Amino acid sequence: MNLNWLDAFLISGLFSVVVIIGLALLLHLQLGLTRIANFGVVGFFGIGMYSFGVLFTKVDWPFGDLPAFLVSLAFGTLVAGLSGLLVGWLIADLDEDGVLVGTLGFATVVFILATTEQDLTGGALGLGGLKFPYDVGTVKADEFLWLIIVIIVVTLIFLYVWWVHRTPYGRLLIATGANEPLARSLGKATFRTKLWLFAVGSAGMGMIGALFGVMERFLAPENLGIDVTLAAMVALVIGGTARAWGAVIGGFLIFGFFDIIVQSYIPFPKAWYGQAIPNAKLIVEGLVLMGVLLFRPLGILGAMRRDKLMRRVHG
Amino acid sequence: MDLDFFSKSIVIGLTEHAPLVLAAIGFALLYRLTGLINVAYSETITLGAYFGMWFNTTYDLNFYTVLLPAGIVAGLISVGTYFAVFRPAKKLNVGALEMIIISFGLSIVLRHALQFVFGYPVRFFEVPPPVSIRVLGVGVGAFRILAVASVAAVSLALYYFIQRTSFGLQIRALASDEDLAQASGIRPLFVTVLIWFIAGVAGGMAGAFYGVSSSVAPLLGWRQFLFIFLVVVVGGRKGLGGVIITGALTGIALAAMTLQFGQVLYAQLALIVAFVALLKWRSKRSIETVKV
Amino acid sequence: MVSEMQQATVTRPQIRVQNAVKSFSGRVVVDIDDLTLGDQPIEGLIGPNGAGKTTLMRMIMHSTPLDRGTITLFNANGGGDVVISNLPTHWMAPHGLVKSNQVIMDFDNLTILDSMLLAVSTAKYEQPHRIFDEKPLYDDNVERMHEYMEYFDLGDPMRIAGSAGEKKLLDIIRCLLLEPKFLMLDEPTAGLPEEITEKVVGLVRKLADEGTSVVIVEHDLNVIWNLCDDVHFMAEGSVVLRGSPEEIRQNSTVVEKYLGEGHV
Amino acid sequence: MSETNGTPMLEVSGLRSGYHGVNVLKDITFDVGNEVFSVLGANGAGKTTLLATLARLITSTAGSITFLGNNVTRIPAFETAARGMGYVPQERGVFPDLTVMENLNVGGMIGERSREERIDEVVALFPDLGNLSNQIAGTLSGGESRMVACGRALMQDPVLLLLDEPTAGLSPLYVDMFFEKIAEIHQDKGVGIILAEQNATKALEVADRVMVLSLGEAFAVMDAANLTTDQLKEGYRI
Repeated sequence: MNLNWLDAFLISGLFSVVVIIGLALLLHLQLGLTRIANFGVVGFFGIGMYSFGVLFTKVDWPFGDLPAFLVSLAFGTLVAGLSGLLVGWLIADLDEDGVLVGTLGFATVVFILATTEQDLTGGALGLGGLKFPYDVGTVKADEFLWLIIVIIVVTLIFLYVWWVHRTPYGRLLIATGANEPLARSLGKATFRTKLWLFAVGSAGMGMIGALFGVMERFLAPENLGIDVTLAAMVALVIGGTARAWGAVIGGFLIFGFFDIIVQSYIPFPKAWYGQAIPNAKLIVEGLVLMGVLLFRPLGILGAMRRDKLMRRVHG
Repeated sequence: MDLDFFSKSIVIGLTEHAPLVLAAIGFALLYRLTGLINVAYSETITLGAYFGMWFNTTYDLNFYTVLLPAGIVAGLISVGTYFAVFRPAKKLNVGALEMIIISFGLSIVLRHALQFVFGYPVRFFEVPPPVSIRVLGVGVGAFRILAVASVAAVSLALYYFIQRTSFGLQIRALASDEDLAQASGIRPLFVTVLIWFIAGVAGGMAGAFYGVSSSVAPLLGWRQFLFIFLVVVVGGRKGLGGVIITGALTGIALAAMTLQFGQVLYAQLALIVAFVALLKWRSKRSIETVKV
Repeated sequence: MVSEMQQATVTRPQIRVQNAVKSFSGRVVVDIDDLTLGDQPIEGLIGPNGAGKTTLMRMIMHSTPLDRGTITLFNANGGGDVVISNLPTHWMAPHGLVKSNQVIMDFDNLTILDSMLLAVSTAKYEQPHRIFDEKPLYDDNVERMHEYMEYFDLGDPMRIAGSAGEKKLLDIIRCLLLEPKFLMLDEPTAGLPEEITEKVVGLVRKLADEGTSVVIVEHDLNVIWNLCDDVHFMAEGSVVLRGSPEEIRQNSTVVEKYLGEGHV
Repeated sequence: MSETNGTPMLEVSGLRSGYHGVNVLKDITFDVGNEVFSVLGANGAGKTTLLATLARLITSTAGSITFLGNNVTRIPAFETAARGMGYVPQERGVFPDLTVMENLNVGGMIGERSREERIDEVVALFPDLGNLSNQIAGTLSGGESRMVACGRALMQDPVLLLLDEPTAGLSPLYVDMFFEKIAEIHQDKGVGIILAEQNATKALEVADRVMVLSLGEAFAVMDAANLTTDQLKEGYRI
């Protein structure tokens, strides 16, 4: 039945939109609030994905899938968090060029390791054997349940990010991004703040990477291209860097359009889906990124409006 | 480690990575003058490779005949991106951080637009099969030697242009202190356009060299970008001379580590780690006046 | 030895600068043998352009690192003595040492209320996992913040400071909210309307009466003459004279440094 | 108002200017002929802002600047430089990465006379520069770099030279030398000079007319000879 086929695409389309929104939300804390341009999103995403995948598939677990999965997930998250701590330490007192070099360099290092460490990662051939930690019958049902789980996780991330705007911590992040020397003179340990920001954000990105890996079932270095970073950045920038909803709106707008509507509902010739459409998608992403930053730098949602927020919280 | 290892590293390093020096010079000009980290510079390199390949295969021209035209086209496109994107961005008071992201977006657009124009398969230059000669006991293609010589010549010409001519003086004055340069009568627009053009020409030629020594693909420039950037950030403090020396040393180090580890990726890995560590160490030492 | 003696007689927080040197690209900007700030409640720091006043204050805050030398804060928060020239900038405020800014500085996007809450908040509230701390922070400090808002007639605090004067004032308020024991003001009245200047001056006097040591750098010398108990005169990187405002004003060296010889 | 040769070189009226949203200059009006015109005032009075605004490096918020009969209030800095305005800023008067000779050559990019001729003149004025020609300007001492900055501006063959505290922080020997040179530049080359100074005594020795700035306002504009010490003290708020 045709409807069945359509649903499978809808699941995978929605899944990728949700994953991108999750990454964009975490990037919002770094780029939107603290104004650190993390170009290594895919590195943290990837290191979480591979750490999880290797532990999950290479270890002969004495207990069932679910505990094994949870332990591996925790491991992937932890490794990503620790690398976030390391990268954060490297770049926290560097300027924009240093941040670009450091984060981009980290993403490249992760890509290189995924390719060279064949014993662990399967190298360029890839790493198979990942599976859902449950079985509810059909593959489609499994995938659908996984989508729901990931939606729940990303919703929790959203709630955290949304709530951070209403905490002293969020205020400190904004202050650090707006004027770091001034924040420091008010007694704020901005270096340590950035360090922990990177640790927490990267752990989250790593966890999303692990969840993504399960849906993919097969990990390959191609998953670690710069287009992941680009996607998170575009979703965030188009929706609005200054507000928590920005990542959600941007993600649905641009990736909802490409990954769901174009993939499933517009009858382009079959041949186009191979290269022309992915290519066009990237061009549009790049153009959107430039256009928004030039003409509406704060994205669709616009400025932060702390005045309204404060009135709601303390008014 | 014997003498053989060193001579091999030097010969391979210089021949394989000579374009790195040229590309780094172009990037350094932009970076030092405008303070701009132009991620889309990687596409200037790719463009040079594609246009060189296109002139070469379409008109059946010798590689050295297409080198300059490929560079000039890349230079013109570089100027075009300045007028289309970076100048408006500066007028709109876009911040330094947003500027990087904009150039990142431009880089993606150009890269994939190239795919549309030139098609998806990997392309190649049509050059005669290499004749091997021995240098310091290491066999190298004669063409590569010629390529190194021409990269050296172009680099020196650029160096001379920047350091010794009146245009070069204007460029350096503007880079040194923009306000004072304007108060001394230097026209910033003219000089800026000149810089974007020269940077583009250098990048385009580097791209043609990269392309002819392997293949021409959309990711050609992007794959080199991190290393170019590292060379410029680490070596660029002492002017173009520092960039040239750091570039050459980086090439040799890459070759030596590739020989040692047997894998070019490990060499790259070690290099990235070393350079980032160096930057960190340098920032620790030079915490200067913060305006509070 | 000297420090022990001083400790014994200290009544209010003091800063002692010893052998402190700072040079930029070979040019010595500050070179101070031994300078104690904070003997008197309010001290002024004046001098012609390039005398090194702002650099000295930045050195004390350690936002400009010293080439060499020691700076000690006596009677810091908690009562002890701290060598602050070894500490990073963000440790100054917790020790009770605070400085306002010469140029206008503000946080984009943060409202006046945000700025105040940022100042009163401490590190324990500001951790990634502390997500329910906004209410307690606000409730604990609302009265203190209200006092300032009313005194300066700030109006609605849930808006972003607009004019340059308002931002300047907010900068000073942030400093005061940190409850400084030693307060440095770098040109506090530049860009402020007259009546606000008077209010700031009044508040600074009150603060000084309550035991805070205040050091002021100011271009408008009338402010210095009227407000300070003691004036340090800096020229060419070191303090060359010290005395009451009247003494300094009459002193021929001061007039000479400002106006040149022949106008004495 | 004293005699200036015919129409003034520079007419400034109702000028307001500043940065970071603060109006440093409040409604300044004066004119300058072919003379040495001193702008006096304590720190923070707005001398630097005034000169940078005249050189078109800071955009004024109100008022007009007329240079050699043309309104230059809105034209770019390199254009005023080409029309004959030389500017020596207070601190960063040299290109630190360039050698002394290159610094001079940058100044020599505009104007018609041969560069060699002009360099000879500048070296004749400041003989020390002859020995320093290959030194990097960033490594010079304060006095030396001030000479390079003046030399660079003179290479432009200016008709009006803006000097922002050329002797601040220099030793007395250098100070005396600079004031001699300022008088020489005006008398021998016929260049009009606007001299921002805090050191009133020295400035008044060379100035024809004087303006005292007090917290951004023109406290007095008059012949240098008529200015009294009391007026000065009031302007400086001492």
